[in-house]
Amino acid sequence: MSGAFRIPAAGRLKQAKTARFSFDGQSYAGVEGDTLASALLANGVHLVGRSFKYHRPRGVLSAGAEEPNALVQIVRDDARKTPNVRATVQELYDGLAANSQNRWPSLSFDVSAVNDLASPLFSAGFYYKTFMWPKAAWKSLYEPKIREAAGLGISPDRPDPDHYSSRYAHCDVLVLGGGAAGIAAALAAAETGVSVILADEQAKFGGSLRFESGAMIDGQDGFAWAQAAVAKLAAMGNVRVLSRTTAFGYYAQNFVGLVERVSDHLKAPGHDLPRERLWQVRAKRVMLASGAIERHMVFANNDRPGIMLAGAARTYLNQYGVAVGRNVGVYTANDSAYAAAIDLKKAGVNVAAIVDLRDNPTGPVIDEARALGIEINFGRAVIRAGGKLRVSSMTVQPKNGGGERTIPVDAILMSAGWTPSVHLFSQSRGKVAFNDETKRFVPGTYAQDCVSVGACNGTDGLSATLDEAYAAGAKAAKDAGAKDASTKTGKGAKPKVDASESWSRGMLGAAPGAGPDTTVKAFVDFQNDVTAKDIRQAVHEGMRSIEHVKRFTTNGMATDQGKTSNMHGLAIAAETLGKPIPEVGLTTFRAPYTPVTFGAIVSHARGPLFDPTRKTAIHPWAEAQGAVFEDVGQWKRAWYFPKAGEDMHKAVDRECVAVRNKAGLFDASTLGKIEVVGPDAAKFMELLYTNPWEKLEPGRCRYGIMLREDGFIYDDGVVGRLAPDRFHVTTTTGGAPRVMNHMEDYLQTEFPHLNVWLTSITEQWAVIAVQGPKSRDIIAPLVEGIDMSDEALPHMSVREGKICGVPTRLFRMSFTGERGFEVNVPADYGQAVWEALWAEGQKHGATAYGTESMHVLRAEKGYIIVGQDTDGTVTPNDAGLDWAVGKKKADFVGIRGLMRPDLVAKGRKQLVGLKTKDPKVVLEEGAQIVEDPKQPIPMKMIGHVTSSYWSENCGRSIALALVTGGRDRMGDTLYVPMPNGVIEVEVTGMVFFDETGGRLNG
Amino acid sequence: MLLIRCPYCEEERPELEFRNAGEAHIARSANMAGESDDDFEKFFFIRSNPKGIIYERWRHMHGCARFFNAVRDTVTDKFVMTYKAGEPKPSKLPKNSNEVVAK
Amino acid sequence: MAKAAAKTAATASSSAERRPALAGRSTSATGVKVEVLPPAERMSLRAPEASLAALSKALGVTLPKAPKTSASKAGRTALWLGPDEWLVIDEAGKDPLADCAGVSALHSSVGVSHRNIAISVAGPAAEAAINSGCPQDLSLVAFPVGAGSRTILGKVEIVLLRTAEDAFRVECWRSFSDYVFTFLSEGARDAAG
Amino acid sequence: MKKYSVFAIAREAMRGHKGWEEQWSSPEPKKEYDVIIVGAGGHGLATAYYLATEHGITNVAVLEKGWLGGGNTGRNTTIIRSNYLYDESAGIYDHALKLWDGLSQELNYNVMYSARGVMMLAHNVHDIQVLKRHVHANRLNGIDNEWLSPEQAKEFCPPLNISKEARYPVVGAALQRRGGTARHDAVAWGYARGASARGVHIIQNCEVTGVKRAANGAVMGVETSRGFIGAKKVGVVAAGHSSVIMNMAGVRMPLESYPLQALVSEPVKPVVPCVIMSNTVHAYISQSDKGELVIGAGTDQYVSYSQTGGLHILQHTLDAICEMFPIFTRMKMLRSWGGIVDVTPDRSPILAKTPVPGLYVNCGWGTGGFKATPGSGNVFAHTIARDDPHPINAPFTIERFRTGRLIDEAAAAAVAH
Repeated sequence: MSGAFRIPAAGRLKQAKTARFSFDGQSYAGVEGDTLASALLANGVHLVGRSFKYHRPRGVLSAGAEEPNALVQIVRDDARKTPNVRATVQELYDGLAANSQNRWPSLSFDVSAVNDLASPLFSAGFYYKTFMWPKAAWKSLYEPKIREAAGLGISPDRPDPDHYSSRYAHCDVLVLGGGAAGIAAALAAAETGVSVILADEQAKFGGSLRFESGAMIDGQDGFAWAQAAVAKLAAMGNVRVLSRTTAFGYYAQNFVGLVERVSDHLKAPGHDLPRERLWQVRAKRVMLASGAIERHMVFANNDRPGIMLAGAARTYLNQYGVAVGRNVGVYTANDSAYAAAIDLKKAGVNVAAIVDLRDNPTGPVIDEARALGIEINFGRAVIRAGGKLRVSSMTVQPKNGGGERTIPVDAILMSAGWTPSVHLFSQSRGKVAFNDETKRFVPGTYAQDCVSVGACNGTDGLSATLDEAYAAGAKAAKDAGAKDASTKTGKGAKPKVDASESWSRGMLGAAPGAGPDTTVKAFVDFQNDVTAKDIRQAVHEGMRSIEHVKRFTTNGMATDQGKTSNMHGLAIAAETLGKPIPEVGLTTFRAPYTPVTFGAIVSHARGPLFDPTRKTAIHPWAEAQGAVFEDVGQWKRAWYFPKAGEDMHKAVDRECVAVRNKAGLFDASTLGKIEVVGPDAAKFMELLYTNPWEKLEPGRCRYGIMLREDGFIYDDGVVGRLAPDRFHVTTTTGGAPRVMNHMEDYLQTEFPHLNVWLTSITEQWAVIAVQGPKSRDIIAPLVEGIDMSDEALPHMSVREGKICGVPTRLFRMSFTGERGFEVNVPADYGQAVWEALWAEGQKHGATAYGTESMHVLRAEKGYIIVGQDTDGTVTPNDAGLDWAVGKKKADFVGIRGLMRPDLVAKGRKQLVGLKTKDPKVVLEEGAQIVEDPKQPIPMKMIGHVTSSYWSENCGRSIALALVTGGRDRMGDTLYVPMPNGVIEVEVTGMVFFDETGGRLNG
Repeated sequence: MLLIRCPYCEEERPELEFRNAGEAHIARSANMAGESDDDFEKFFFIRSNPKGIIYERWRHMHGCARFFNAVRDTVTDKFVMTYKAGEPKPSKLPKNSNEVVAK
Repeated sequence: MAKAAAKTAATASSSAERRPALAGRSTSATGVKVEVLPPAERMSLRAPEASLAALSKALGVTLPKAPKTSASKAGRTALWLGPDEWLVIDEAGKDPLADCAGVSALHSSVGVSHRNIAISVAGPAAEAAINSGCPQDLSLVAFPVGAGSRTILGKVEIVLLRTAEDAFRVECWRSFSDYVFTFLSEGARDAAG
Repeated sequence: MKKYSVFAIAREAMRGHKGWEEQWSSPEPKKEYDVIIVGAGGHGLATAYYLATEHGITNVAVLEKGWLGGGNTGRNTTIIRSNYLYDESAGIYDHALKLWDGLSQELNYNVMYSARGVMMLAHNVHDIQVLKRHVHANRLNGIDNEWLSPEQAKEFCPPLNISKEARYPVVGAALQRRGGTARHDAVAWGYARGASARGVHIIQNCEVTGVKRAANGAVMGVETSRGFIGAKKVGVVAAGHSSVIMNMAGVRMPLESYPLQALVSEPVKPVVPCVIMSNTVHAYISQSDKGELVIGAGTDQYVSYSQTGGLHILQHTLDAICEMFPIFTRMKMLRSWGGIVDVTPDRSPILAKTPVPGLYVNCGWGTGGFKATPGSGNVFAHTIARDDPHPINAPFTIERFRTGRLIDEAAAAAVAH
């Protein structure tokens, strides 16, 4: 048995298997194909949640994505707890466990429901007017209490073991919504042969055909027709059918984001299945067939569990075979609720009465209801509902006042009319237009290549809908490039409507009994507890824009984003302002249409795919040696190579000493490398770097500085001239991509007349720096075809030849101040050549060193690191590199920027060395420098420490700093105030080791 | 994500392949060193930032790698046209463009 | 001292071992196999229109001039990457760089054999696997056999070449290969589902 | 202006909340005002408020093309902090922070300034260098900012992932405890109420279409969708539209306007106790009093006034959020939106007199203007009232781009080496 309220003869789940589930620990039976909501209702459970502010008991309002009340926490296991799941959307599976939210200690007895009693105090925006005294209490008392009370579900507290996937797709026609309109549109488009994607948020296609028992298409029941038509579409090679797939965002140029719920409905999803799949579809034409959403009636206590939308009750009956009560009342302002009453009555449910606001409506459904013996009350209003945890009665009164009559009921079905779902249309930047006759906003002006069909377009009736959708589908296909739509119709034919239902109209705003003269709680927005009087109050307080009303009352800002409440709120505001609805205007519809998991949006970009981890060819060797790595941009670089028992400082001290006394090997592969080739290569280099290049001889190298046009240092690196028309340029590791882009920009757009081309060769070459007095001895035995003598290969030169039998570009250069080389070899040979050099190095006492030692060694020599010793506000002169600026050059990028008044003014910050008075004290990088340490705060800071290290080679600490007028302060004493005392420093030159530079040839 | 027609690839490609490169038709002076401070400020800092039609540069970074120019409406983000680098600023825009024409 | 080192050493050993990234890695899912391809010779070629005839002749393959196309002959493929840019891939072990060395017509040829690695994605679900992270339209109409293009996969740049209706060659830079392989593996798993 | 208090609420509760007066009036525009402020966002309304309260200038109109507070004020992620590097920036942001503390009482409007702490994460050695430079500079400027170990960071924000296995592990953090958030709408409404009560006219649905200048070049007033309105002083505080208005006066600006997106999750019980920012993985997150995770995304790459942006921008943001907080993949994005931010070349604002007599501009706040609202309005009011900048905003001139005296906070964060 799957619930006492299951009607054996009704619904489409008759043969379905039983599925056990639990709610708040209580076990129930449902059937496969149920939603959690239908299964709960089948078991007579209406109380499923508590509202946000007043903690009022709430039941199921709807049967779809618009649900504001029935939000639950689904718990698959400890790591898979999902908050705020709409029970009306969650499909049942055997073993599903759900808990109610936002209540304590239990759903039926919630302590915070005291808020409801105090609700007169908690009027709209009350928090803006209080909690201000005493001042400190906001942070310590009020806010923590408010935060505790707020929120709905509970965030997961463990990493999510599920995975999510994504897919880009392109199609000619994308149809959003798989009701009658969407299916007809897809059929018409697909028959022309163009590519079609049809998506619907439900597990089953059909939209309102799921509950419209009166629809007959092509001789069969409407729902059956929908299933057959979708099966036919799915079998076509040019069509992709996506169920459980919600289009959540409509972006520029027909780019639509959809989420497919792949496995949340499965008892035990396979490991390979993603939980959800993000579809990002670019369509030539988009067809919006998103239907309409029923509105509730706004009357006192309209939120009591058991009160729901009439269409929802009908869906529960006709799709799921569930009666939402045994003795139901109906409150309506349009025809559609009659159909619900009729279906329920025919299924054996007692319909206590229909209360219709309208005075004397006529029509077949009314006649039929009357014929079935249902009591109908025209011109009357339900002025209040009775009951608390479940509705127990409805009190009826003539709408213009008069005697009250209370009718016992256990459910109320209500319908104020249907609101076209223009969300996606509006997201596409289309402008809606208000139809005064039907009181609906419908698509007006289109901004993209899309078209709306069916109920979302304000089209009423199945016949008209199918006509419109089928024609529009064919046209969309034609517009998207179908050969000739008319000749292809032989394949299929427009679906023929044999029987249909039709309704429109209804009412907006508060119903009689909840008008301006009352103080009843007639809810407009259920989840956020916004009542009609809250909206009126907002207007009285000067909120004249609907956006202000929305923000002040929070109407429409709950997890349902106002799908049922926006139009009512607008109507009440308009009435209070005394303005027509379109003048007050609609609030903006924003993506997403329904909430989308972060996981789906992130999809693959988690863990190893969050961001690429770049490793050099030599990385495996360093890893095997126990190197510690640091992140530099996306690269992992060997930071230091600790031996057993060494901490970072000991390892670095050892590495630094070894390099200066013997030799060291360093993996410099991450440095950016660009090959500049062409007859105008030197001319181009002249323009992009501050230095002169024309006269650099092939085989020689030069340290180059690149500026931005504003004159500030952008990048630097050693450049080797391989041939008159070929340069091998190196850049900083982090700068490689932007330097390449910068160079391409100038080459393509400012200097396109130059015959030169740029190729990134960063990853072509692994680079092994061999530095130290023994460096040549280590390399030489492995090299072929290169004269390694100082005469033939002086400092700052480059040769091509072979090493270990493979090609090399061998640079004689140094970033340590020692005799040094950088061995470039094709990347796949990098590790083998490194190993060969390492083996050779072992004969000479060489060490491997990492980036930290590299930093120390270069700082001992006063070599700068762009991005550390410079920060985007430093000129070559500031950095002491004026010598690298070609004074005779007529042009280079940055030449004019350098001349600006502030860049040539006195008192700029200049890079200098600092020595602490106590040589053992190592300054902190980023520490600030002052002249007078005794001044009060705020102090006048004149610079900061950019680089600072313990130098084992110097036997003391060393530092570089940017200091105002630094070069005029040589020998001065300055101060670095730290939290635990002031450090005295002396301003010095930037070279701390081997000032004459003799060791370059040592 | 925008869809951008690359004039070199001769087709529309997803924005992820492109990088915007700022306002177009701001020529770098042939005599850069001789520019005044005001001219340099105009060249490097001042931008039209139009609400309406913008002439801008893009690079098909992860496609053909070419820089090119585009005309786009900054209110709707719709492209009016794209054209190759070095081609003159169009004196007339195609008919489908917004009437908000740049000064 | 200088003298001692001046002479080229005789100990220069035989060729260093080549260790390509990801060598031998492959993964299969229903309908698609992702596999790292063996090393190949590669060259980035840049040239103006006027030089194309001479370069085509030297390379033995006609450099394509239409966007998003490629030309193949005898194990050598030239992909149009831009209006003056081609990626030449030789899987037959012949170095295109050497073939261009003697061409006097204006051009830039730069060896990038080790810069890239190639991954094959093959099977009926190959297109879907790549579309897990590539935003281009890869339908046969838009991206036919022989089509080649630089594009995006997830957060990195790739060069994509369709070698058959259900087979692609994905090229990426060496240090991105682990990311690309992992991405394609995830894409393949999902495309199979 | 009737005072708000818990007693007022109790009194109103007795009569169905029908006795509240309008928070601000909606008058018809007069022909002329002493000062016109273009733009009724937080900065513009604060300017009007301080003109009235500190300078006795109440014959002021604030013109707004839409609804007040509807621009970036109502669209931002409400992060408040003052731990900027340069003295100039620290000066103005800390001036603002001091005003935030006490603003609710000053305005008699609960703006919910919540000093829950702003924590900026370091993920590598370079980040440490940059953030420590900030910490030290802030300390000597008298601005609180302290260095935390990863463990201390996690203690302050328990859901933070500090695993060393993360792609970019957290290696430290800088925490400004006085930093936090405030309720954005309340800031606009509180200032509007305060200004309106003192006689300022807030005129909504009134779009400025031209700036009228006299023969001598001085400002005479503005053309609007509701006719010409005269004033000898006009302050432009139009955020993303500032350059559009300035162009009307013939002043070309060093500004570009970009889409900036943000999003919130569905509300959940308290889980993120502070504000977390990471420049390296590009993510900003806090949790609102309502329980929504409030997440700031990056800008799109192109100039746009569309107030929309690409899905891929949100993807990159959520990638980063889920990298820092792997527990959040099952959370859901509830709402996303876009604003238009005006960005200067050095990412610092312009808050100054202009070459046009009587015309003042307050713009270029980029992605971080909300935090400056009280301070910005306060010194801009001074600048307009005295026709002379306050010492705090004196460095934020237009001319700095010509001379090169930039206040380059972005450059100071530099780039990886």
